[in-house]
Amino acid sequence: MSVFIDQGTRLLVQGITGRDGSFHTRQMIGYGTKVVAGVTPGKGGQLFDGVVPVFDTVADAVRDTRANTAVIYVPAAVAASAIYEAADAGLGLIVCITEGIPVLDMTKVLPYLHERGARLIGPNCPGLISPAQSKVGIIPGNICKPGRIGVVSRSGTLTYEIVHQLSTHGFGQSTCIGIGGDPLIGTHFTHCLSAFQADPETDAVVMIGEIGGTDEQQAAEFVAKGMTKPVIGFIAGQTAPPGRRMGHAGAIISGSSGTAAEKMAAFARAGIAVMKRPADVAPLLRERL
Amino acid sequence: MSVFIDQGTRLLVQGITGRDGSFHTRQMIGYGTKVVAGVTPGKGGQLFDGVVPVFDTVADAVRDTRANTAVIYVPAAVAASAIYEAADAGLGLIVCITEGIPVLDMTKVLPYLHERGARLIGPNCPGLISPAQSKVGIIPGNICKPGRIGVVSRSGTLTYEIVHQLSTHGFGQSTCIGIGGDPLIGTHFTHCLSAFQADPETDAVVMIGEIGGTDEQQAAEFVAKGMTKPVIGFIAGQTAPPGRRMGHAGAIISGSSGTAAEKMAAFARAGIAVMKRPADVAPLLRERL
Amino acid sequence: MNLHEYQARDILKRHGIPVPDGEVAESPAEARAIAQRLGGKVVVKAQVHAGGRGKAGGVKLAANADAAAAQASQILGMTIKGLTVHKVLVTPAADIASESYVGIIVDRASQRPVLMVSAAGGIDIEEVAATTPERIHRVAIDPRYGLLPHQALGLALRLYRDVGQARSAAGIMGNLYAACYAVGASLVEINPLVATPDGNILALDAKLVIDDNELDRRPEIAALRDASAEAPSEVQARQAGLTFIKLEGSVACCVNGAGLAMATMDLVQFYGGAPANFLDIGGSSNPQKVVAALRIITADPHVKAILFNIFGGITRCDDVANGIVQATQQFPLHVPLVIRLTGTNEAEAVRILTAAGFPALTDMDEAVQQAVARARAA
Amino acid sequence: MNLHEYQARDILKRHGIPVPDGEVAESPAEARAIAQRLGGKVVVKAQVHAGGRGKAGGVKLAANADAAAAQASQILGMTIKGLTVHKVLVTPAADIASESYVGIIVDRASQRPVLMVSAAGGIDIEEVAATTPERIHRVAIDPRYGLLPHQALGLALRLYRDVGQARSAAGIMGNLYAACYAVGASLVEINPLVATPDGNILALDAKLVIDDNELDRRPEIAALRDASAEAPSEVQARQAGLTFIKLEGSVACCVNGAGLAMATMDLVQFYGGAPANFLDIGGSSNPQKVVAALRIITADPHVKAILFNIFGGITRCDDVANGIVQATQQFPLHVPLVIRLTGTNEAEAVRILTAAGFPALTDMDEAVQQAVARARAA
Repeated sequence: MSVFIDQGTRLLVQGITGRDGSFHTRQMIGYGTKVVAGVTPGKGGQLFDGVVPVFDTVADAVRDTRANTAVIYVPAAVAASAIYEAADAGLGLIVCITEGIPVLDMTKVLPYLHERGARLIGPNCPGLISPAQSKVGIIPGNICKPGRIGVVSRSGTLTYEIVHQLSTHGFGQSTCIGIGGDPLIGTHFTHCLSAFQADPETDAVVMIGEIGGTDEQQAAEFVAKGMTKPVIGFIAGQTAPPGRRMGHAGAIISGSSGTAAEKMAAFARAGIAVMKRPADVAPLLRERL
Repeated sequence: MSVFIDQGTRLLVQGITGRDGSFHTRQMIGYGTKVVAGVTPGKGGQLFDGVVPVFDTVADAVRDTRANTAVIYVPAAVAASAIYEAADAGLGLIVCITEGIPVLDMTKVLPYLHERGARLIGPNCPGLISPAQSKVGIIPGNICKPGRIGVVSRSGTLTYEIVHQLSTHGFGQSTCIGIGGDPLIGTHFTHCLSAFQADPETDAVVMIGEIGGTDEQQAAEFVAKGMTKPVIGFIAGQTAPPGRRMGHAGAIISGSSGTAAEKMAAFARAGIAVMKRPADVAPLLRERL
Repeated sequence: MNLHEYQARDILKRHGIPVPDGEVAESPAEARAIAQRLGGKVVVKAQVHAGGRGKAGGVKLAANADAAAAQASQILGMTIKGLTVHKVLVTPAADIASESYVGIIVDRASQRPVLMVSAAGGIDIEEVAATTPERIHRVAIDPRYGLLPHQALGLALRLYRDVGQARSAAGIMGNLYAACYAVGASLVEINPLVATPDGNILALDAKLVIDDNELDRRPEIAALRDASAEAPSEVQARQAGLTFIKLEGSVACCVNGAGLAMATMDLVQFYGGAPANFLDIGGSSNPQKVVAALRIITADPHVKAILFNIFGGITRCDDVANGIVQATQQFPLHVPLVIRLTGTNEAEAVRILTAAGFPALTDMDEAVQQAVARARAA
Repeated sequence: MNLHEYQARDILKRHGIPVPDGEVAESPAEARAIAQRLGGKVVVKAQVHAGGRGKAGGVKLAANADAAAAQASQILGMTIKGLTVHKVLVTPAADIASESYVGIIVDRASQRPVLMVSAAGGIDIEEVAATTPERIHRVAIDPRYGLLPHQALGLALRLYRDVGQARSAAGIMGNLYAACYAVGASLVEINPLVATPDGNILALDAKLVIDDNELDRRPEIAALRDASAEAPSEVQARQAGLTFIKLEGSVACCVNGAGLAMATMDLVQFYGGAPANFLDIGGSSNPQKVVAALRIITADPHVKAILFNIFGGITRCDDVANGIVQATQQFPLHVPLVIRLTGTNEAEAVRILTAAGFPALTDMDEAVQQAVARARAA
């Protein structure tokens, strides 16, 4: 099993004919994801690569293909609009890869999703992958291995690094989820931890956080109260100066809050095994399992 | 018994120190309504007529007095804001007497109330009265008599006329509700019919509609499907010309829809006894009870 | 409040919606000058608050500036549905590849603004709704989020196959929605929205109805009111704080409250009469309002009897009685007066009226029957 | 993007918020002219993207125009937290009855904009939050409805007992919220909001931080960027499409991805080194970006070793390798280079690097350890 996506995922790609969208659609199809539809206004009626039907609107696509998940590769200027459209069409899982959506736009997008009971992953995230079942987004399939470790992360390449460590040391993954580096995101650590806790085929979770915000502290509380499975945690940004945005819009230490030190302390208090460096992940997992 | 208000109603008056607010507060207190608080920003700490504590904000008033119902007499320019404030403070019943709230404002006020599970009566309505129990609004208490007839109406003085007919001919009222003459209102005929149907101390309902909209048609459908108690109906505006607003913002026949004739036909089809003139109410009730 | 086409056009233009060039004229000479500036064929359109202007001869094509002046001189001063034309709009005659309809109304059932479009543009949308309802596409707008781009584009793709044209139309819809909230419109229509042969999309005709409740906070919109385009009696009533609508009958009605006023008119008809007007004196009971009401009523030569029907709540019956007495002292009524009063301060009112020689009734049916009989006898 | 105080003031003013008169000067002579026009006492304030200007001597009172020129000549050119002052704002010295704080930030926990006020104005709000959190009052704003008048008035009544002053302050809060969405601010503060002795409320100092993601759609706001107020290396990096932050250490890091970049810096510290920078080359793998990155890094004399850490996903390792080779052909590095690459097109990258004489590693820890050792040996 896995969380959020599996072999039943019927994927619709918003922006399928764009540069990024077409590249990653091919990657996802190659990995075995069931890509059932694409959407690009004005290109309705075409076939992408001769196989995936393209529609003008998400509503049309959902009606004709029973897609249940959307992935968004459209430019930042129209990405919020793409999320609204996916939610309006009734899609239950929406994965937004696009980076650069203004945070004030997200303040309106999030309640819209909430009212419709739709889950958003991202924006500004690498998506998710359930190895050997389905890949939605851009996480390289070749670094993953099927298995029983859940991975959830605010970052992209750092996730790859740690997943690579896991796969190399014999720890396959049930699902790897990149929740995104923006200040306002649809799915938080707690949602993923809760899903992994409920998933009978996940034995332990690796959680990769970074400076900024208090998501990791909330996750720690959640772990302390509600999780029986072992959790291994990492926080990037110990050397980051306060007040500077470290690449991700969400990675900024404001005043005395959001530092790596306080997050690592919260992890430790909650019984989460804290990695000092990415290479610690396999030894710590071995210890806890 | 009664619907929406009764002896447990603890009323808060928004705009208690204004011209209309102070006049009607005295009327309501005189009728026996439990007026527990008033709100006028800047007058917090005063006592209205030496008895009712005045607060700066609704939140303060609710905290200190456990008010459960608000009535609004503030000017049109700040009336929508007063509704928001009452709903935000957790009041479950909000009665807005004020006339002249722009309909586009109401398009945002209504979902706000809906999200909080608050019931709005009005705006632009005379309020409601449960004779001998509580009066919230401006319906003259002296024309009413306690009894077992429910009255619901889109109009003000026409309601008084019909209630007067009822009282004169020995039909007391459980509750009389003026739902208001605007195109967008918080409580519709169907809500009131449903409440009267459920009220063990209401035997029959008098429903007073007028031209414009399709509320009466929906009410007729509701009666046909879900009501076992007799309903007597009246529609004002048989002689109204199309396209002209007959005083109430909601009383306008647009195109071929909203006419008195079609509403009376819908009533008749639903088994509602249709009054030809206000004086028919008592004879028809006698017939049906 | 209705706006003229030329006023609606200006508002749409300010909100970024493309409209054809054009100006308003109040004389044939002005129309000629505008047509000259525009060059080529023009359309001369009556500016009047009435539908069906085209059928009534209020919209004419003119091949040149002289023809425009001639058409203007015919249209200016003509009467359409009882309203005199004082202004014409002169615009270039556009080449049209297709005509659509785009409108936004506040829908009572969904309690939301609804955006409606139809590829059957240029004709009366209520006719389309009645005969081919499947040709109208709608989307209810959640005002908490506004018109979302995908909603607009979804509807625009129903009008235009070309995605560029659809995007233009969707942009126009977005601007139309913004205009709606910016000016406080309860109805706004572009009919027709046209595609030109070279693929541009523009608003050829526009209709805007402002919610009267918005006028207090939008003085710049309230200033657009054109009193010359309304019945003088209604203008007079509005200035006196009354709601008055002139009808064709002989029994004038003066009532407090809109519902009771309508019910009174209906009862006049029920007893075989015909109401001369709708008149609501409102909740306050200032005697001056009563005087103003009687002045407006008595100016109508068709009125054969006057009926007062007052149910005193906030309205005080004695105030109304005082107003009646004052009015009759200021000007003669010439027609019989039937007065029904009940409720607040009823006894005092009866005393005042009796002293002045007016009988007062308390029953509505009786009063209406008497008024109808008096009008018939006149 | 941070705005200067004078830019923030202009934006607030355009949104109807009262601010004192005043102008910006780039020379003592300009400051004198402005002070002359204003008359009386003035304040001369350094315009620089740093807090604590007052403590650093960047805000001075001047009794007259000559004193203003003198103060301006002291402040212009001074360095506050590493940033040179190029502009001063000259405003009248206001009489102050009370000072408050009003701010709006987007709160991550509630996922909403939060309006915060405190009667403890004029001082650093984070200090207030740390020492007397009960003196800060907040309300989360539902952006679907906007800041509701009762929310603003409720908070304003925490600042002012007088309801007239509270209404003014509530109006300012409403305008501040509108400004926030209009310019795309992630933070906006008025500190202090002052009441004058005659009861007026006005914004004496303002801070505005724009969400970088808003700049593409707001060119008029993007144009306010003052490159002279930022570190030149960061300006250069931004122009090359890189995210770069200069730090104080000696091991330069060049990484793809922000999280991995931070983790790399952390690992440098873990092995006893100190990172010289944060540098994210982003997802695309244009060799020119790598060249630009190396040019920026090598301009820092503190750098003793350069560490590449690339995990190829979308980024192609061969592109990065090509960039490194091109850069070394264009300019000498002078410091040792440690390269770690793994993932997409790794083999090709190793071939390219080996051919150019650069060894390539695949393990992150090994690479970081080497880089730290090289920097220490230098």
